[in-house]
Amino acid sequence: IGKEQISNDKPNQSVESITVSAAVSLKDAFTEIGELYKAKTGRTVDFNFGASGALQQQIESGAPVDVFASAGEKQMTALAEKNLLTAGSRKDFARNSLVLIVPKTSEVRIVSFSDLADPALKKIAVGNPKTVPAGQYAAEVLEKGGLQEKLHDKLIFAENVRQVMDYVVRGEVDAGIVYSTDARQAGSEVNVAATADEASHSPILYPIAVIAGAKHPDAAQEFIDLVMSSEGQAILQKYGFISPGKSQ
Amino acid sequence: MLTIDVKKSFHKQHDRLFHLDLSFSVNAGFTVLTGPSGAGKTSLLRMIAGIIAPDEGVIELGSTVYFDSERRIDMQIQQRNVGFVFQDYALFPHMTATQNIAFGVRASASADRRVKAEEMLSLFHIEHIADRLPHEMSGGEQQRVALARALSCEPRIALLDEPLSAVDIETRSKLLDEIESAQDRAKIPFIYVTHNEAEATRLGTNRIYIRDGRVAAAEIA
Amino acid sequence: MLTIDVKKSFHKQHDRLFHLDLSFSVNAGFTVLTGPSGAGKTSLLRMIAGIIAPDEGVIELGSTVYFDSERRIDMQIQQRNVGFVFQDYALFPHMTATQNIAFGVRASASADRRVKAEEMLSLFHIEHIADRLPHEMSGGEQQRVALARALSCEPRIALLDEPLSAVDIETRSKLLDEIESAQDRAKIPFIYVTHNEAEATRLGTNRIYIRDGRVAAAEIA
Amino acid sequence: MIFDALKLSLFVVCCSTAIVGIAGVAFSYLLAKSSFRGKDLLDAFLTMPLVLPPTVTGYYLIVLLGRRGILGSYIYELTGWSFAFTWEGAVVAAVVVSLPLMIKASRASIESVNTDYETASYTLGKGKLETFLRITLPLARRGIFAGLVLAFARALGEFGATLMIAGNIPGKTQTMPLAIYEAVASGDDHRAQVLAVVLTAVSIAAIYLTNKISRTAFYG
Amino acid sequence: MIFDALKLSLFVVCCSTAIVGIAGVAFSYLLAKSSFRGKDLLDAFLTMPLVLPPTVTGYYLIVLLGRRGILGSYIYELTGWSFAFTWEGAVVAAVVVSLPLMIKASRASIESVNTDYETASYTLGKGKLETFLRITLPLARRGIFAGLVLAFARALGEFGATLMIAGNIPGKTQTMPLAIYEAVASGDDHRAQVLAVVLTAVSIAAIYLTNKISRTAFYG
Ligand SMILES: Nc1ncnc2c1ncn2[C@@H]1O[C@H](COP(=O)(O)OP(=O)(O)OP(=O)(O)O)[C@@H](O)[C@H]1O
Ligand SMILES: Nc1ncnc2c1ncn2[C@@H]1O[C@H](COP(=O)(O)OP(=O)(O)OP(=O)(O)O)[C@@H](O)[C@H]1O
Ligand SMILES: [Mg+2]
Ligand SMILES: [Mg+2]
Repeated sequence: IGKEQISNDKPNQSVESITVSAAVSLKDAFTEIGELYKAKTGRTVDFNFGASGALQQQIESGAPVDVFASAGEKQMTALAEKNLLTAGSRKDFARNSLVLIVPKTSEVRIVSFSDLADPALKKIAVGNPKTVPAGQYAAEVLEKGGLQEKLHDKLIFAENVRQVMDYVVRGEVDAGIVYSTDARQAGSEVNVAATADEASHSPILYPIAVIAGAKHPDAAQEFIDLVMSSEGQAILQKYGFISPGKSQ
Repeated sequence: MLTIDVKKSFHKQHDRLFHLDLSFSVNAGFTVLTGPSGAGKTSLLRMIAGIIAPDEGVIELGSTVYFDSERRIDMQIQQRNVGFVFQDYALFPHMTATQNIAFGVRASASADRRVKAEEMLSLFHIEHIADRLPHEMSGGEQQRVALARALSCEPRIALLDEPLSAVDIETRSKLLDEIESAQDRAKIPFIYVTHNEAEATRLGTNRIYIRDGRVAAAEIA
Repeated sequence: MLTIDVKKSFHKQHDRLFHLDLSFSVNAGFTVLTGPSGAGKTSLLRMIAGIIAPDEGVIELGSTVYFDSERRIDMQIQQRNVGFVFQDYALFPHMTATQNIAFGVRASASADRRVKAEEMLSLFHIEHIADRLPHEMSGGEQQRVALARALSCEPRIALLDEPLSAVDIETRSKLLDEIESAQDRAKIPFIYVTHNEAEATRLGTNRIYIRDGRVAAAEIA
Repeated sequence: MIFDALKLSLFVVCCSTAIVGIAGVAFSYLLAKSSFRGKDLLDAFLTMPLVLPPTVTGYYLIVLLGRRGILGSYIYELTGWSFAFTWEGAVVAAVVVSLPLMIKASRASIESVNTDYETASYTLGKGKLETFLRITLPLARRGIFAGLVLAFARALGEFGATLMIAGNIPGKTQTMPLAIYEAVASGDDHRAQVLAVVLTAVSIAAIYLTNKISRTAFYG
Repeated sequence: MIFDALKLSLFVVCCSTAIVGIAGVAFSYLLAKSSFRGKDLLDAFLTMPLVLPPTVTGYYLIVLLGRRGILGSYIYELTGWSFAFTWEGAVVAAVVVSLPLMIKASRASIESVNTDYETASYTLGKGKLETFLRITLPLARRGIFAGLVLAFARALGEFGATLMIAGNIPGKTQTMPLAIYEAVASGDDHRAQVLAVVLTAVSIAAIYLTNKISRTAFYG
């Protein structure tokens, strides 16, 4: 056995690139961090952006991934339960908050989540709670506010936050619930009507971890370290993410 | 009265393969068209029917102008009202003998069309194949269905391209009787292509012999 | 020596449409097969070629058993080695005359096949259509290509289904010469279906007349 | 739940296949039998939904037919109704993605019909339309049938565009593929498998059945 | 970047169309010309990827071919290589989703060929294979060509299954549709539009071109 195996596992020797699977909502921030990583280590990062659930399934089937950054804890926990994470490498690297957005042209006055019950609002888009982390958090908010029942017939489930944005931007729905980072990116195309109380949903944490059996575990860890570093955090904040430790 | 005066060339890329230059006129009644294989008989019938257009010239049936290159007239096939027996029959493969014949009958009620078709089947001695599809018929049976189909659409001119070449002598003679009586009733021009001297002699009020795309001899009554 | 003893019925749903019951044997040389339209001539040839299988019986060519219902032998078409002129020609529509003929020639070099095909074209007086596709030929030209194709595959038996029905008398007589000399060279049985008395008399060493699926008269030399 | 999704799926697919059948044959006729300027462009345009990711097609549909869409806003003004988030929207999505399949398959078979038969029909005094319906179509039936099966199957599996325009509302617009996707994406493997098996069984049954029917119809 | 994705897309599509062309014709031959037990089931099975949402097809593909997959684990043990996150994976995904289109279209056209021509070829001593290649195929060319165009277009637009098995790694496995997806999902509308326009233009050009070619080939 051994020799080649061992020398293969030795860090830095022939490592030229690592593969990072990350939630597609992290694309802009991570791309920038990836450039920083390259400047610092000389190694490139191959990003594989997709829906967190799909990324999870790829890893479960043995896709050659070094680092996984998820938009929801559920997917990361599922991998942990299957012993697919390198022990001790999991960290929360960012937080997000949930906002209620309405079309720019909206004539209904909405200032809080409870206004969603207003009969003038016919359709409200949220992520599908079963598949989209943002939808899960939105469901918690509605549940807490006792709105779930009242809104039952108004809810439109989207398969990603982007779809919620599209619906709101195009005025197909009267309101939608998305992450603040998304609302921020959309800029003036939508109006943010309210921000969800942090207490009304479980913390929106973005976990990251090294995958068990990663080809380049040390280089992978270095990437995570960079994300956690002040430089990395600064980049994330530039795109609207909140540091995991701080509150809003 | 059918008047023909046409020129037509077949080309392939830049070679002229064949040139037709025909002019004659015949009256209602039989006109037997003979000539060696490849002389242009079928091509002539196709021009009369409107399937191919002459390069230039005139085709007139009575007072109806089928084609006139100068006046830019080229009547559509479906308005020319010809009864065409194709050399290769062209029976509709998805229709039975009765359906093939009934297809062309000009009657609005489908029962009427059926009755007429059955009448034609018995005139041509093929009642027994009424419900068969073309691929279930013998060559001569197919040919008779094609003949029946062409004559039952009440045409203003009948174009028969070797219509009895695939039947035996006995049947042929019976069918010729039927063809003659059909012409007798309709009083329209019957252009009859054949290689068979006996048929030619029997029908030949008018005879046109073409060769290499030209009228080489004509006896017109 | 061709020995035939077959029975075959055509059915449609539960009706028996037609029944064949034929038995005869003939030697190498011409056998003229005549009989009214729908008598079963084409069906017989199709059984010899292996295109349809008899319900029961035996078909033997020399010592080769083509079909034997008792011994459960039914040789595949492609092994029977027949030269078949189909009543409707069945020329390959995507091939020129030369290609159609060359397709069947048994020679490994494509140049050889081409040479042979060109030779056949000139024997049958159709050099001028060498490069035409079937739909660019006249009926008689197509028929001659079909004949050339069938005779150039070095068959063990030739099955000619009204092979000259679409050509004029003059051409027919020239082609008959060619067919006779082909038989002369190959010394194999030629089964020749025709409705033309002149052809029958000229070729008729053996004559079989069939009617309603049965041998009604036979003169075998 | 499964039953709801299945019922909806079958309903949507039947509507869309019927529409695609008629529109597909009409377009095939146009493309195969007539010549006009921009024919190739029309052809390419009709093939587009095959190339675009369905989500993009769905996005274009929203832009076109949504409540504020280019066409949709007129509809909404006139009727107060819009395609967005309705089963009709799902039908539109299914039609758009499956039409190209129907057109390509049926056009090829219509063009393969020997024109001698059409000519014979013309000599018997029949016009273009009657000839097409009674001669060309029956002779092209295999290709048309194949096109219908393709369109049916594609509509049954349609998901991306449907999601965009019809949303994913259980019992209202959630078709089988949407339910399967939801189950797979939420990691509910068991449910996903049950649904996939049901969809597979239904489609295998449908295809099996149509094969049988076609065999009787073609060889009868 | 766009150029990378376009190049990769065209490369993957060419590979997959070539494979689909050959495999599709072979399967069509099998389905059209021979009869064996389970033929209808094979047919239905081959149609499946049309009915399943591509993401689900992709899920099955990773279950089958992933490093820990049913087949994939053997491949990995033998070669140390797996389909996951490779362009070969993208080709597999494209093949699987586009093969049914090819098969349906070409099978119908092969079955529509008048068997008299095949019979004539047999009497001239040609075997089944030679007859198929030299007679049946050329006569069925329109349908086969239509199938190829369908397969090509479908492969060009393939996205769901590719994402699952090949991942979405720019420069390595990111095809045009994946790039569009990424741009849309990350909110980069401008980029998404540019990509969609490029993909549209390429496919319209490709289809336009193939139409022209087919016309010369069929009527020339
Ligand atoms: N579409 C075409 N393209 C090229 N040449 C053609 C075409 N149609 C016919 N020809 C040629 O024109 C000539 C006349 O053909 P036509 O079919 O009119 O002959 P015909 O007198 O009917 O012969 P036959 O008695 O053999 O049927 C032939 O040499 C034929 O090859
Ligand atoms: N596939 C079939 N199904 C049903 N009946 C058939 C089939 N093939 C032939 N027949 C019938 O069998 C009989 C004999 O046909 P066959 O083609 O052998 O006649 P033939 O002697 O060649 O006639 P012809 O001189 O008209 O070509 C005909 O009545 C025909 O209708
Ligand atoms: Mg002729
Ligand atoms: Mg016969």
